[in-house]
Amino acid sequence: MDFSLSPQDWTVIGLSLKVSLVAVATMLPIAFALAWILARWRFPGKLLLDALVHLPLVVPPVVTGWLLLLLFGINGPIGSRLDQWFGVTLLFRWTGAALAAAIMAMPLMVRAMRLSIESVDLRLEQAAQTLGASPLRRFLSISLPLSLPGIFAGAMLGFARSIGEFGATITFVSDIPGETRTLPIAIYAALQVPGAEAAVSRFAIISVLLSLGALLISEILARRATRGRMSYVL
Amino acid sequence: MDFSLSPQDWTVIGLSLKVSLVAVATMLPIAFALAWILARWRFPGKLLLDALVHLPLVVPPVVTGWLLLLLFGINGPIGSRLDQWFGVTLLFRWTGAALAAAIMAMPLMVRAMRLSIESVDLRLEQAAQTLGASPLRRFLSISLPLSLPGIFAGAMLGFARSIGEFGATITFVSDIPGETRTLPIAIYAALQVPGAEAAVSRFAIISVLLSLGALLISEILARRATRGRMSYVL
Amino acid sequence: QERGPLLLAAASMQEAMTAAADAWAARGHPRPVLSFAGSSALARQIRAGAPADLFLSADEDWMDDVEKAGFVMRGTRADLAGNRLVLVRPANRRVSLRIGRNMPIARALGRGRLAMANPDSVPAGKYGKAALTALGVWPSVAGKIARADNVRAALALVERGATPLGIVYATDARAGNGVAIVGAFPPGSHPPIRYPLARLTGSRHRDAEGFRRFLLSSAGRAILARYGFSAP
Amino acid sequence: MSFDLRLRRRLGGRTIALDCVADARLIALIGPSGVGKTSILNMVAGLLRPDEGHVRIGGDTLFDSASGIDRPAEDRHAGYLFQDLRLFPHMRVDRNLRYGRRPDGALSEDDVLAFLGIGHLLHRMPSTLSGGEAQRVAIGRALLSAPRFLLMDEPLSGVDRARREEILRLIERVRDELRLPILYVTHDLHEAERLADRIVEMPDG
Amino acid sequence: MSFDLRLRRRLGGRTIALDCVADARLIALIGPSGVGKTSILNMVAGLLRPDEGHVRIGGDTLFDSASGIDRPAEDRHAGYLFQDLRLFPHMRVDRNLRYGRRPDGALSEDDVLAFLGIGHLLHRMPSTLSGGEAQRVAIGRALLSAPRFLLMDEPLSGVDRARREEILRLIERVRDELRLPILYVTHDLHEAERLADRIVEMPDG
Ligand SMILES: Nc1ncnc2c1ncn2[C@@H]1O[C@H](COP(=O)(O)OP(=O)(O)OP(=O)(O)O)[C@@H](O)[C@H]1O
Ligand SMILES: Nc1ncnc2c1ncn2[C@@H]1O[C@H](COP(=O)(O)OP(=O)(O)OP(=O)(O)O)[C@@H](O)[C@H]1O
Ligand code: MOO
Ligand SMILES: [Mg+2]
Ligand SMILES: [Mg+2]
Repeated sequence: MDFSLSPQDWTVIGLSLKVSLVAVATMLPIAFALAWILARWRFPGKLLLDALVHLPLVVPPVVTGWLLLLLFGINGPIGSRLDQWFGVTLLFRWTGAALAAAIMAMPLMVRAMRLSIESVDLRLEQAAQTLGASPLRRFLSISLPLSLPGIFAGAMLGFARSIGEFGATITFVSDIPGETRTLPIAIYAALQVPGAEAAVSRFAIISVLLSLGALLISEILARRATRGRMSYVL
Repeated sequence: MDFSLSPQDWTVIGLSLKVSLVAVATMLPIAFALAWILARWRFPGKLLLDALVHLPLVVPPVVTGWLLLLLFGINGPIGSRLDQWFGVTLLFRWTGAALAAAIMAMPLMVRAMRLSIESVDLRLEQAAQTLGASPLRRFLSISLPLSLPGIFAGAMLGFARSIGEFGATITFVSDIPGETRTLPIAIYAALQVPGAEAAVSRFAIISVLLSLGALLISEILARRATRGRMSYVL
Repeated sequence: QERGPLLLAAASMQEAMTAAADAWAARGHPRPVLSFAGSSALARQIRAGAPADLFLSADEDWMDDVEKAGFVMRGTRADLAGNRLVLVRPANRRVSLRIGRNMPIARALGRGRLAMANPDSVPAGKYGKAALTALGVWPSVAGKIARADNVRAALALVERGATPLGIVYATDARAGNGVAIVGAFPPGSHPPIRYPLARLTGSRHRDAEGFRRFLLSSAGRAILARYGFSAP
Repeated sequence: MSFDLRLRRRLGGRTIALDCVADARLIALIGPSGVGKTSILNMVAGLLRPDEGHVRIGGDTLFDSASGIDRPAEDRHAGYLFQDLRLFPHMRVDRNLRYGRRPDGALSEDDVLAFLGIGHLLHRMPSTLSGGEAQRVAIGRALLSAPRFLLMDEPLSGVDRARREEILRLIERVRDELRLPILYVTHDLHEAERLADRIVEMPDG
Repeated sequence: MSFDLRLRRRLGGRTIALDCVADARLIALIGPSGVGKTSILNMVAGLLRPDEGHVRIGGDTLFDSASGIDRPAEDRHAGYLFQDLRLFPHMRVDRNLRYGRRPDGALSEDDVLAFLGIGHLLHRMPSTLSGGEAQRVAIGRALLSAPRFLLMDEPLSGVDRARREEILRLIERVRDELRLPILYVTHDLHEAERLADRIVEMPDG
């Protein structure tokens, strides 16, 4: 297989990275907030919120893209306001691709974080409280670091999902070389041509390598963050 | 919106449920074994296995479907043997759809379970060991029940993902009414017909309702399974 | 009740083939089983040994590919239908543009984009690019394309007002509720659009050949015409 | 009155109650296992809400069901040594010790480290500590939080004889020099008699 | 020889070692906090691998680095009361108690429940137990596992005076009637003197 990459290929890779990183970075705090609410709060509409968070997982990506188009399109309820007030449009922009990737990654990120938050021992937060720690400090010094495994897992899942996101992206922001042509979109285009298996494989391998790198980084970070904590006298 | 369902609609719903349930049920033990290995074992190729597990998340679904086609096609390395030895083919069969759904759900299931397994306190397993419990009994009575939150979360994520799976399914087993036409594929078909927004919305809402049901069940089971365990003196 | 032969057909043929299958069943034959997906996916499934009887492709390249791989039964390949390429706009937006050489399409687009299927890979996009090139306007719009993964997605972009113009098949624009046709591309501006039909070597169904002939008969072609397809 | 406690709370089918007004520097709370000693400390600390009653310590009203006062735990400035220690598993010993430190702490860190004999453990993670080491670190954390009063739940359990004496002397110093009111749970009558100027026996309810 | 222990293990920069051959029914292990008492019990139980040495109890060789014997913990039939208890958090008290029960148990369940005073707790989850209640349940779980010998890490910590006496009597019965070898960690010299026929003081290394 020929592995020399053209300048266009590099553009695709760079764009994929940019879109995925921005998607994960933006979604991280939102997903954590959602995970926190779902893990800790009790309120009437909770199951509904939970369902809403899962929505992008359940509904086929193309439909999600189509809903994004309805909401964020020029005439959509959000898109028209973004345009009027800020002169911003997400349509056909890499920011739109990042939005689509973030939405698709959300359920995975929330679930992983929620699992970790739920396994934090509340008695430790009580101890911090008697030591005078404000809710914010308790959060930053106890809950947040103790849920790091879930945060790393969530970020990793979200990044992998973003790198692989296709259906919602192409439906929402189409395939604009240099702007929204991410790896999966390039792969799909190659799949439409008979005999382009080599190009497909090349891009697929690049996707895998990118995620392998992310996996490696997240594992290292997670190990560093939890080092010592679990070393029982074995 | 007209919500009366035709017999074909019911077939689609029943098939989607069958495919998703079989996918989750089959993948559950496999995913748990993988999660266990990734959480507990240490071996040279571990990161590679980890990457392999994430693969279906990273690679666009259509590529996964294509790889399944290569592997399980009549001339594929697995498909040809299945055919020779058992006279079984997955092509164009609901079993193939279930396979595709299971593969796509795998990374989500493994990650959730792994998070839970990693948070099981090893000292409890040691205690069980001194009480004479064999590895199997330790697993069944300690590790397994203590990782139930992750198992439920994983099953739920997997089910939701299966209900929404489209790209790999249509690429691998196509769209055969009554055999492989699941909800997302029916949605896709409806999207091809001008002005079928009503049908699309109807199917999308059904998908959401199915997952809402699954969510409800998994939350109830999870709550029942962990009841009492977390009730610190608050 | 017996299952009919299995027809793999391009997604854009969904309505027409459903009607044709119904008509064939009405003549007392077992109803054919229809499977719709993108032509590329279907061609790959055939090459993987999928047990199907007939293949109706939206794209000659993919039929060539399947034929070269030896999956087409000799002497059964024939063009079933043709189609035309049209320029569409959102129904609620006026565009004054006449299709012709050096038409001011770039100006009509303004800051907007032209929605079409991927001009490098998807058939509808390839035809569209050929037509725009023949009319001498491709260079002026090449940087303004919104490439969709199939014709329907391009149509959806126009329907939603995301782009002021789009290129789709006449059959897509016909019933699309949110779009209006600006004009049709002259037939000479692009290679003829053909939908080849063939029986596959793995076909065992005794009714497959009958259904194939029915589709190619005048009764079959009449059904296709009802859905906007032209003669090949 | 350094202590004015009147607490009542139903918990799992039984009622836990305490009535105690005393101008004592150190009250020892004794009573059979399960009678509710830890629950009383939790109520005083603000971690368990009494069904009714009040908590006044050193003239400060921390809780009063009648007037609706309920100061959150973080504003009560309790130095609470938990029966189950609750060291933060993700922080080294030094960060655990410093977690509650306020600028107006009357006890010097060096003093506390020396008395408790934990100076050599500062860079260890809690999971590597022995039982008695963890116990002493937890005592240190409570003392270093510049508390207004102390809640100590069996502070000497797991501590060896030699250390025991030093820790007792440290507690006496806190009681006498810093004059911090102390609520002290123990099962050891000797300990109670040595330290307390008031022993409250919680009756088996 | 009921006990023939020779253990050596490096742990976090120090060496933990014990040499002890004795035909005692109950050995009390005493020594300052952090000296390695819990680590010794873990080595005898098979949870911590000695760097070298051997473990023979009642004639059974459980570990011998020279001949490569290392019986897994589940085959050593230790009745181990952990310093940190380790009750199974997802099982009610009764399931915790029955977890290690073997058909050849010499102690009757009723006896143990009565002596420990935990009959009323059978349907509770461990997280709702008080400190002393949890301690007694953990003792019960170790006793009911039909052990060949007992490892008890500060069994009376957190137990109130009244129960203390009963539990001490129960341990004496186990020692005298069932003749189970017992390795007993405590900080209380009285306890050690009352129970042990051999007191081993681990020196501060
Ligand atoms: N969630 C609960 N459900 C039922 N009973 C509970 C619950 N929480 C606590 N209890 C009971 O409340 C009583 C008081 O517990 P507490 O921990 O205050 O006892 P204690 O006096 O500190 O005992 P110890 O000396 O053993 O530590 C105990 O009998 C305990 O079992
Ligand atoms: N992972 C580790 N890293 C460094 N030191 C460790 C580790 N695990 C245990 N230790 C040290 O080993 C020593 C022995 O611990 P052990 O728990 O056996 O003590 P102990 O005699 O039972 O003490 P106590 O009476 O306080 O329970 C302690 O100093 C402890 O801090
Ligand atoms: O689905 Mo097609 O192959 O663009 O008609
Ligand atoms: Mg208590
Ligand atoms: Mg110890």
